[in-house]
Amino acid sequence: MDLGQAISQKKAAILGKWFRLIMDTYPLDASGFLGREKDRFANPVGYTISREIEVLYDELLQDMDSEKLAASLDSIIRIRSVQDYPPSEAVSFVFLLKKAIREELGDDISDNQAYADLLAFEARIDKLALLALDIYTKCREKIHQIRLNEVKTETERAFRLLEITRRMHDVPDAEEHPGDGENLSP
Amino acid sequence: METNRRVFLKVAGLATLGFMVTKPALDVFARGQFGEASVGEALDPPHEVGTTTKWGMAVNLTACSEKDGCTACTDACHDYHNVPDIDNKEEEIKWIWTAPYEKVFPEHGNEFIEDDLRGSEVMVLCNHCEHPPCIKVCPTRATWKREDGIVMMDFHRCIGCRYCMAGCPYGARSFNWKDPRPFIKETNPDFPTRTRGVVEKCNFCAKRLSKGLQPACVEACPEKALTFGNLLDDHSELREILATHTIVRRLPELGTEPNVYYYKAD
Amino acid sequence: MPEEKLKPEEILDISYTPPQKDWIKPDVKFKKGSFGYAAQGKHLKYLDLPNPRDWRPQEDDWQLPEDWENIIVKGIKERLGKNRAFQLFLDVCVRCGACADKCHFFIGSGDPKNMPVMRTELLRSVYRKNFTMAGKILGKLAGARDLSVDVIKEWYYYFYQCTECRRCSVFCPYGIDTCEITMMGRELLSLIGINANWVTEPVANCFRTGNHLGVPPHAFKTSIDSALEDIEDVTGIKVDAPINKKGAEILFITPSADYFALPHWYTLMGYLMLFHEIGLDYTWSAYASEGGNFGFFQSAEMAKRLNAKIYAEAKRLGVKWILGGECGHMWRVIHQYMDTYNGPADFMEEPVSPITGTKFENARSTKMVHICEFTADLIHNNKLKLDPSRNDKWRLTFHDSCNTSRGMGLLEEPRYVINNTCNNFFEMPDNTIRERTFCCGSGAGLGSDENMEMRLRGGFPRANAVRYVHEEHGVNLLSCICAIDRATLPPLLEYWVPEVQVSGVHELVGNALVMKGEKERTTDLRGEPLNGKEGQEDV
Amino acid sequence: MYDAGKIISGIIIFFILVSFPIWISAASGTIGDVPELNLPADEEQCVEDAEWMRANHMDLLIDWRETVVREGVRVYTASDGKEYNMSLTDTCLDCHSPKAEFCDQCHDYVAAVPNCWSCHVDPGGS
Amino acid sequence: MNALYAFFAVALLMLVAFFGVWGLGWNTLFAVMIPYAALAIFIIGLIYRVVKWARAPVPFHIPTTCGQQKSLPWIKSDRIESPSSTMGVVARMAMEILLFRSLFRNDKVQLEDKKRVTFQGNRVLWLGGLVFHWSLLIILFRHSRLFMQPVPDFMIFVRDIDGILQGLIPAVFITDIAILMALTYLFLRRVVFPQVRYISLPSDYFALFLLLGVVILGVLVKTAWKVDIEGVKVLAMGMFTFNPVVPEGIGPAFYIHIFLASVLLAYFPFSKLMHGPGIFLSPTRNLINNSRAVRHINPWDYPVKVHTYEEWEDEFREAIRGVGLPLEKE
Repeated sequence: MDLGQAISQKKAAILGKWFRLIMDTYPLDASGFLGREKDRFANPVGYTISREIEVLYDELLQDMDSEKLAASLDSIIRIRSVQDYPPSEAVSFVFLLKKAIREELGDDISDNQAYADLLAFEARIDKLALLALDIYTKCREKIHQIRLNEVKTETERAFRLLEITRRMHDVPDAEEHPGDGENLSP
Repeated sequence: METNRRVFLKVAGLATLGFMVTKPALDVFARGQFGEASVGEALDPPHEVGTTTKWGMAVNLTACSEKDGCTACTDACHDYHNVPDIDNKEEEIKWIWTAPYEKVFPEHGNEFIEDDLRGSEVMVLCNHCEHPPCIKVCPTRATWKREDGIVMMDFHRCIGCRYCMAGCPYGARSFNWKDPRPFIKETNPDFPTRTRGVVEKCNFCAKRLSKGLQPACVEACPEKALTFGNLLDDHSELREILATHTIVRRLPELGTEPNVYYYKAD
Repeated sequence: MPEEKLKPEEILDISYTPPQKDWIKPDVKFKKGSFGYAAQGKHLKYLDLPNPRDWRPQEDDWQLPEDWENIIVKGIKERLGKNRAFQLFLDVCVRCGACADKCHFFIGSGDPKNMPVMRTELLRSVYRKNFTMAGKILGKLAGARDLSVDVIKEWYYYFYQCTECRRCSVFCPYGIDTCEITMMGRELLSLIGINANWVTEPVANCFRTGNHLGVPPHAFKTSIDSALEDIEDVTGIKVDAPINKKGAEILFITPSADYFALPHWYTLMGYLMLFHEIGLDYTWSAYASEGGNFGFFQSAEMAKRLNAKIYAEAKRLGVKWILGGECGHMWRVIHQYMDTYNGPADFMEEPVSPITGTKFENARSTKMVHICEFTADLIHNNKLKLDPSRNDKWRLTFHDSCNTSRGMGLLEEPRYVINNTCNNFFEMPDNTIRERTFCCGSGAGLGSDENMEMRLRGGFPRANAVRYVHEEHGVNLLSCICAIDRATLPPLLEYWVPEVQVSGVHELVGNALVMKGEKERTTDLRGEPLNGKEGQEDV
Repeated sequence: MYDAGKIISGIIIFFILVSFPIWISAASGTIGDVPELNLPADEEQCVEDAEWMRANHMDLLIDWRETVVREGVRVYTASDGKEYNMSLTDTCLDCHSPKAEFCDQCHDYVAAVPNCWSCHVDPGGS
Repeated sequence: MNALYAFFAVALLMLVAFFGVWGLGWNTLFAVMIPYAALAIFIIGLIYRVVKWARAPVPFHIPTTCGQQKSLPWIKSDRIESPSSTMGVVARMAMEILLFRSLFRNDKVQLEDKKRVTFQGNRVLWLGGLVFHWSLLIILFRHSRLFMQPVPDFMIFVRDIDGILQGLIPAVFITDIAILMALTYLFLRRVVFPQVRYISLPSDYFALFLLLGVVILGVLVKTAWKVDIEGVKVLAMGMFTFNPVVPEGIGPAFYIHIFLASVLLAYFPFSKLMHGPGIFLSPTRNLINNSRAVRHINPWDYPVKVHTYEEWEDEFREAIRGVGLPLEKE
């Protein structure tokens, strides 16, 4: 049996393995919940990951449509980039697929041809990982931008307030009291 | 030797609890010089039971029909077994009863041959079939076939589902819709009554057989029309009758193979 | 963010199974993006709070007072005696875990200490050690632990990772409300000078100027006036907004963000237009210019101090009753606390709608009515002319705010208003709305920008449900009745579902309201063209 | 808000519930009564050791029932070698009739209601 | 680990009773004195704890509302989940206490994306909890026959219903099986589910093992190692008259059973088992959602420092005047 066939035939097993490996990157105590609870609203994290890795898997086997790949990667990485992960761990889930395949297909990778096929497939996974890094960076940039926006609106608001205040005379000193020109938005 | 049932109880009890208790420990808890292990030891080999026995009955249609309206066998049986007398077709209980010949043998359409029997009442009871349909449907195994051929009822186990009544093609089973005790004129303390929600029927007087007595109906018949005996005994009177007469059984086409036989006297 | 590139083998060289740690040993790292800055000394000083100083949570030395242990233990003891809920909730939890996966922070982060039961256990373990026999004797075996600086740090980290949303309390078989525990935890921390700046600074502002934003009276007036100008631009009608008017029938109180921030602003316009249209005899107050109450996120005492001005102002102005704007925790305080804090409000009258004559019997003691109750009553009595098609560009859903749904039970009124002012309304899935609604992830003083990652994490369950209705029904607007929601849901959705915007319910009312003598509207309150009216736009 | 009244009544209700057995027993005046068994005068030894029978007679009877009804075996050999007819009415009640003076004593006392008597007939009864 | 500590603790207790009775023959201690003491600790301890809770007031009115409030007459309010009357609260508490309403709420049955209906996991906890507690109650009911003379008919009725399977399997009660299954489930979920394992303390396991021990021994003395039930009742009734007679010839299993039960009773007031009485006092469940209609009094309320209007006006007088707003003092 050629490896491509094996990979598509054992899809369910490999995906299951991949999902469990990803869940293991969460604190041990949470993975039970994330992996078990199936409701997409009660457990959005587990649901999103299990749904999107299936799309990724299918694309890896077919034509690697980069838009579809990006969309699926985005759904997962968007979550992981706000969770407590350093960049390496946030995108490491892609590489876990290699581990899942090698563990599930152990016996099928017997001859040289199969091994060459495997390496070719893994090259695709590496591409995916690079894409993932791009997306991760974009997500982080987005977070910074949102933060900046928020600071900016606050500053704008503060300036507006200052402006109004300056128009008046005899207003209390801005330095000594709370509430003048340095507001935070509740 | 412990009885199977007791072993079962103990094992089941412990297994459900997930305990592995060794015998010595058990004995400490069981306490007493009197281990349960010794209860019921050295049982005698079973009396009267075994593959050498198969009970059957032959009914002499001619003799019986001569006394139409006679209820000796039914009375004897019902008195002995504390069968209540409920005067209501829907709720009545019967072990032995009578039915018109045409109803008992509906497939017999031979003119002339049976002319003498037409219109007469035939005594009927549980046929203790070779292949009883009633026992297959019982969910609690409350009714089963003994090795000696008797189709027995264990009233203790009966849960009143009445599947057996639906299964019996002869209508030999009755259901206690209400407490039977008020309807028993005189209670025979030798035999238990039944309680509401239990099915009952003829048991070939299993208790009397164990004492070496003939069934009550056989004993009571003034015409000696009933012959009871061991079908596996080549020399029994019963076998003799079967060998020398034309025999009919009820609804043979059903393949139940009744052990109650009917014949016409010579 | 570290920008260094990792080699593939380095990426692969990761231990995926974290060590199984016992929670009992405190262990907390203050990572950028997941905690709020500490309150500055000057604010503490202004509010007469203990141990004023400037300090940073990520530094080792938190500059606690000498006898801080005593203060905490005494603080716990005092609160045990003063609050049955606190004592009961510490005693009766059986750790069944029903609450565990109900917390949006746990769902979004997987951090086990974000399970409500664990959040409480952080405090409960200290309670055991100091107040129960088993804890004193058996120690760790009984789940007890010593008070240490690390425990305090853990408290700060996790008690400011709880939005006091009460979702766990809905599912707890004993009704244990982690909000109560978090409130006690924060009070205790405050005793030794540990406060979050995003709580304390607004509190100090509010104490001084009357509102969290620190808007002084003249700025307040200017702000309201510019809303009136905006309304004239849209409708051609000059609307009046009386401020500090004595003898008015009704005092209107709303959170300060409504008259200073976006998208709150459009909701403010909605209020003003509505009041004008029905000719309400009401007044704003520049002194009680805040409905929200960040004091509630610090301590009961602080909540009471800030809340006092509402009744004081109602009394001074001689109003008959008070009307309250759209806000979440403001209504928790008004509904469940205000009368207790600062009542009885016997100088006012039982609220009666001057337009419909409806008696608001449910507010007969507190004398304060929710704007949604008020508007729903108007609509029900056909007092408003509404054109829902003006909201046709919106396909909207409604986000129940935690406090109004679980601390008040205001569920149908806003829906009634929405259904009468909009044509395209879609509910989010059942287990994410009404009493089971998910928090925005930024309530209770967590909405600071430095805490952004934590907010995005905590708000994910909510955003996920929004994304669902966005994908299923093309929803493009999330409507809500909470000022914190309106402030923090836009960045949340910008990250998770950028296609969906946020509004207040009365913005929709303002859009749909057909006013007497208005010019033909070409834009909505946001100044964006109305559906199909693009061509006629001339300004 | 203490709700003292409600809590005190709650405690009282709890106390009444917990002590309910005492009141009901005291009210009936039978609190100290113990069963009195009418033991057969002419028989020294039950089928098995009396102490064992106290705890296990139900097992024995069920065992008899199964053996007789299902296996058709009617003779029981006791541990001392004596043989008995396995019959509730014939053997047990032979000594222990009427049941009211024996069986019912303890059964009523501990409210254990066997269903033997809904079918089996006590010859000494009524 | 935590489970092991608890297991050894319960095992130790069993050994103590076993050697106390079998080795040392201290039957009276285990059959009479310890139960007396345990009962006393239970009643006094429980009242002490409840009184301790009761001495702390409920300063604020904080029901968790799980449904529509009562506001406008034409809006249908949820009278139970957001109670507007005492009856509503009684109904809410009854549903909570008798049916575990909140646990049942857990999640709805839902149509998943793959169009199959899923029965959400945590209802199992509700079922396990409910089966356990109801079985325990019925078992206590059944035991009451040992403490009453005469035994009321409804107690016998409950027992008959519970024993309905006995027609087929003697000496087995439905609740015996049910409680064993429920306790096993409650234990297993603490071991199997990582997040529940994380939150579980030795005391959580201890309570479970103790209950399991009591139940298992209880089933054993009824099936495998039968005891003279009449003797037990004579003992129990004797305790009421302070004249207990320890029956002869009862095996250690019975003593272990009552010893563990005694430990459970004595442990009750000092443990999380107080959730039973506690639920009645829970302010998020037992208050009417009427806090805007009826004023709730905080008994320890005290005056606080506020920023008065006068102080405010003094501070901002010029600004107020500047925009033409009215002033109290010009």
